Amino acid sequence: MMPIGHYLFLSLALFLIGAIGVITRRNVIIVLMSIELILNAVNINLVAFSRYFGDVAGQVFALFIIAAAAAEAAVGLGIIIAFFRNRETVLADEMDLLKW
Amino acid sequence: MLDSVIFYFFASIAVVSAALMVTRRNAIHSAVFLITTLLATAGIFLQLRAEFLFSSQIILYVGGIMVLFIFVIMLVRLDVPLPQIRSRLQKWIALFVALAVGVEAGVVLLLARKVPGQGLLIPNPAPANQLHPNTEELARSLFGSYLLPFEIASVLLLVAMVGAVVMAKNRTGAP
Amino acid sequence: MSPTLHSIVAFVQAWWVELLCALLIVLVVPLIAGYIVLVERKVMADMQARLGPMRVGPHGLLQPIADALKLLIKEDLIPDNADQFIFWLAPVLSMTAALTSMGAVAFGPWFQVARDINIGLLFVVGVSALGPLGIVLGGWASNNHYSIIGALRSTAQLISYETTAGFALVSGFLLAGTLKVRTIVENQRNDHAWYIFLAPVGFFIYLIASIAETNRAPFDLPEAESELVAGYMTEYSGFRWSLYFLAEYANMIVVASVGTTLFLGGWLRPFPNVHWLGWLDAAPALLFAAVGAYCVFRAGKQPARVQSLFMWALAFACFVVAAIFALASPFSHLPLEKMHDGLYGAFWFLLKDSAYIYIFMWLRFTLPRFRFDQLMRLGWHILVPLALINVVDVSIALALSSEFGVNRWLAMVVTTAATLGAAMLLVRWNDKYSAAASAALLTDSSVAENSHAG
Amino acid sequence: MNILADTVHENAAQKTETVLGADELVINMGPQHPSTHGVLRVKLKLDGERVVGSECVIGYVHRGVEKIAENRTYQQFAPYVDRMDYVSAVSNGLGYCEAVEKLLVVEAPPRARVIRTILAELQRIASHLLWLGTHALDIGTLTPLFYCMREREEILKIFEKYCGARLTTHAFRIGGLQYEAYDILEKDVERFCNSFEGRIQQYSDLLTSNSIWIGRTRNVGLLNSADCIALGASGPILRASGVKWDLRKSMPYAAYDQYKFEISVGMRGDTYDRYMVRLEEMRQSRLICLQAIENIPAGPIMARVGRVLKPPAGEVYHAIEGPKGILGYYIVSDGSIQPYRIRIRPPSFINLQALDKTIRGHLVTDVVAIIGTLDIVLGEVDR
Repeated sequence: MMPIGHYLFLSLALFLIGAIGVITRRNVIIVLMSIELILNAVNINLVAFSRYFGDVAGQVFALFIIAAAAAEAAVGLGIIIAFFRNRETVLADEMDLLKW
Repeated sequence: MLDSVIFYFFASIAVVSAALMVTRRNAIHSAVFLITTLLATAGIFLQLRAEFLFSSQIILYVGGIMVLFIFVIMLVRLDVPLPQIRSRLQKWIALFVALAVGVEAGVVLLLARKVPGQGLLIPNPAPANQLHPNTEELARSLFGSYLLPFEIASVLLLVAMVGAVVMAKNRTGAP
Repeated sequence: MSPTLHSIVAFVQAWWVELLCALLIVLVVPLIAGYIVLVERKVMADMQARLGPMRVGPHGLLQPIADALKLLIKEDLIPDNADQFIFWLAPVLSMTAALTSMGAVAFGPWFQVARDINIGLLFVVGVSALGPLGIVLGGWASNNHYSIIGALRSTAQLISYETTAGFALVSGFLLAGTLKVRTIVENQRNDHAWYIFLAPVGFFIYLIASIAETNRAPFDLPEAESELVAGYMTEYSGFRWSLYFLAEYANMIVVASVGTTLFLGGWLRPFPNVHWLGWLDAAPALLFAAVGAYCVFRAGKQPARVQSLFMWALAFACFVVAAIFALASPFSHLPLEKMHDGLYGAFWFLLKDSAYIYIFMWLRFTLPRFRFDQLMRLGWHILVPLALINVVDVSIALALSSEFGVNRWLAMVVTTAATLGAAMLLVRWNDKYSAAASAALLTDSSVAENSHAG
Repeated sequence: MNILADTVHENAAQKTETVLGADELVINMGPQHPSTHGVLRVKLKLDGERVVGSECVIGYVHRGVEKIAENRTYQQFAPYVDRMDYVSAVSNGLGYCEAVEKLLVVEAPPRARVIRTILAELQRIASHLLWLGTHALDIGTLTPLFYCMREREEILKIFEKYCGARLTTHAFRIGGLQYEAYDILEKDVERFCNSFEGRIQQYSDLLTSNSIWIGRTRNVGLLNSADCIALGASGPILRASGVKWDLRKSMPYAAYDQYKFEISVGMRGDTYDRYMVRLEEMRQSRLICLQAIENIPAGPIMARVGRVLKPPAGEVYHAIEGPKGILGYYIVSDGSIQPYRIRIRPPSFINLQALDKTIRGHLVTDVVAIIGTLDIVLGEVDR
């Protein structure tokens, strides 16, 4: 069986790439996608531990994370559409007004 | 032997397409690469004998959320490449920080290899054929001990649905 | 032998059946999809008082090969400022989704690529969720206004009818109790009833949702010829277009197989446990013999020599298959038990599959096309609630029959009646709502009229 | 009342604003479009999927028939009339010949009038069949097209036997008929009428009670009687909106006053009512043909009209009930052998005016159904 270190390393790599994406990208949709990537990295960890500890709780929790990610993506994109319709831009650093 | 081949195959695809996703100019291209990453992680779930999660990941993530992303990118006409990276300096700082964290964690994992059980006090994992059927096991715990979070998750989804619809609704009044 | 070579050999020895099936699927399915197209054109022609393709080979039997060759030769245009990478990826994505989801489908007790993975049918539904992605990316990448509208519409339709199909399947899974394909069919044998009889509303909703899921009439709005020309497939031509086309027909096979496995008793003979209906086992042999005899009868009448030769060959093939079936049938006491199961199972499964696909074709030629808002209203206002009610009813029936010992059939009949009652309410409420909506539509259009007048 | 601002320029799909901005989007349902019955271009102004306004661009098939008429003799102009509404050539010819006969104050012999009525009614059925086939195809059903074409083929065979041509027949002459009815005309028409009853039942089984068909046509393209009269629409469109007006009853011509038949009238004037009205009209035409072939009077088939027609100076207006609506001929003659002016009232052109009113507020898919239900033929619209 694979030592678990490999899975931890993989999810770490994905997490880091996601973090870079969130920090460096100006386009809000790409930022949202990077957040999805981070959530995915977390899922890998959960499933890896649930497989190695033989307890299925990890997979159940991964399911909840997928549900939460779906909710978050839906609302996030809703905000982006509403924002885009008023301000015609999707760049993160132009979202500097609390009320327009 | 077969397990490690599958794992390295999916892991490499996941990491490479994740990297590509973050660096692409065109939003649709990065969406497509995110889809490849999600499919690769689904493959890893399969390798970890989590079949139900494999199919729910594909149905929910790839079939649902990513289609939503592509819809928004198409509607928002975002595919025109915009100046993507903020300031050059910030990019380098982020890369440096990520590299540092990566090296540090890598060292920890490599050192932990010698300690029995990977230093995480893991009993030896159960071989594949003695595993209980994944779906029944998942269902038993989901509707058994985790019933309350299940209901809360459904309420969360409902709230998100209503929120998204209200937000994105084209207020006919608006000019 | 080096260790890697050794492990490869070990791998092949362990999995050669699956690899063979996978190879068979990838090679044979495009051929079968081509012949489904031919059958569809022939049946359509028959219903429209005409002959259909007759020119290529006797009775047009070589038409699919001719089509395939034409599509290979045809030039493969790429619109100038289209997105090359996505334009290439989209049809490939659609085709892989269709073919991989065929992996978990069991075409007979022995013919299954993913030999009984634990989530069986869910794997099929899951992987076929990639189809809408291929369509939306294809529509967007071809950078043409009509194909974007077509792509948006078809994805909205696929997503909403995927949920409906999911709920309809849930009512089937409740009865079967498992997702594994083999145990589903075994349970239907042990329950002495196909699940279409226990959850008829579930099957009916699944039938409608599967038609919508494969973009076929009366839900074929995305490529409605009359206004969107060809929807998301407008800019595709040549081999790329045939990928999309085969993906549609492969999806049709997948959707039909899921319906057959879950509701029509997979590879079970119509009355598996009834002994005095044993002669049904002879049905396959008799059917092929009859087809062979018909070919012989027609061979004489063929105008061209090569066509009559072809018909003789066809007749010979039918008789050989009939002989194989006869050989493997239980009446001949040869020790061919395994072969019998495999062959007869495959025969009955494919028969039910083709009946299911025939319903697809039949509806395509008779029903007009839905308007997009009617389609979405039917999907969300009627089918999704009905599917939910059906799941609730089936579970009530199951609870009644297992805990309280009520007779299973009685419970099923009562709950089906309740579901149908709910369906009537839904439809009546919807008609009132849509009547109000269309009235509103007209009032605001007259308002628009006044504002423009003068 | 120019609905579209003049600045709308001509490219195919010009987006004034992103779909999200929800501003008007001008789409060209261009001349080459699978469902605009001939060469009609409709510039649709869309708000999202809903039609806000429209503008028809016609003239792609304009041949200047009326100008040509000014230097053709009366007999020479007759074939031009068939090429206008190429789907109902026989009734075009009937209208023209009767108008000139009115100018010459000549009456066609009774036998000619009865045969003219039979052929005109058969032509009405053929035109409605073509309409039903293409209309159903636009809305999505593939099968009725082939059934309708099969019946239409029978009628065209009868025309071919009678006057040698299937489509542009030029069957009639000023003053009567050129050809004597071929001997088994009655038997052919009778055989067609007997089989046709079952065929009409086939169409209505397929469509009338089909819930999707009703969903797609009920309350689509509403045109009440006031609008119809205001726009001058005529024929099945007028009758579907509740106005009981049919020239065959109100101003009988040819031999229509000898036969009993009903005028079918709709209530709401939507696409479904027009479908029912036209279906009923086909049944009534079949009844007229059956009554007519019972006793075709013997006698001459041509009135005493000289070879050279020099009608007295003056003008005449004669209208008949064509399959599409009221087909009128206004002929001014200055006493010479060539008409001074022939003005034709084409029903399709005037019914097309109703397009903008009926389209408004509907979705793009309904536009296709509405163009189909107006039953326009571009040859007649452009002349």
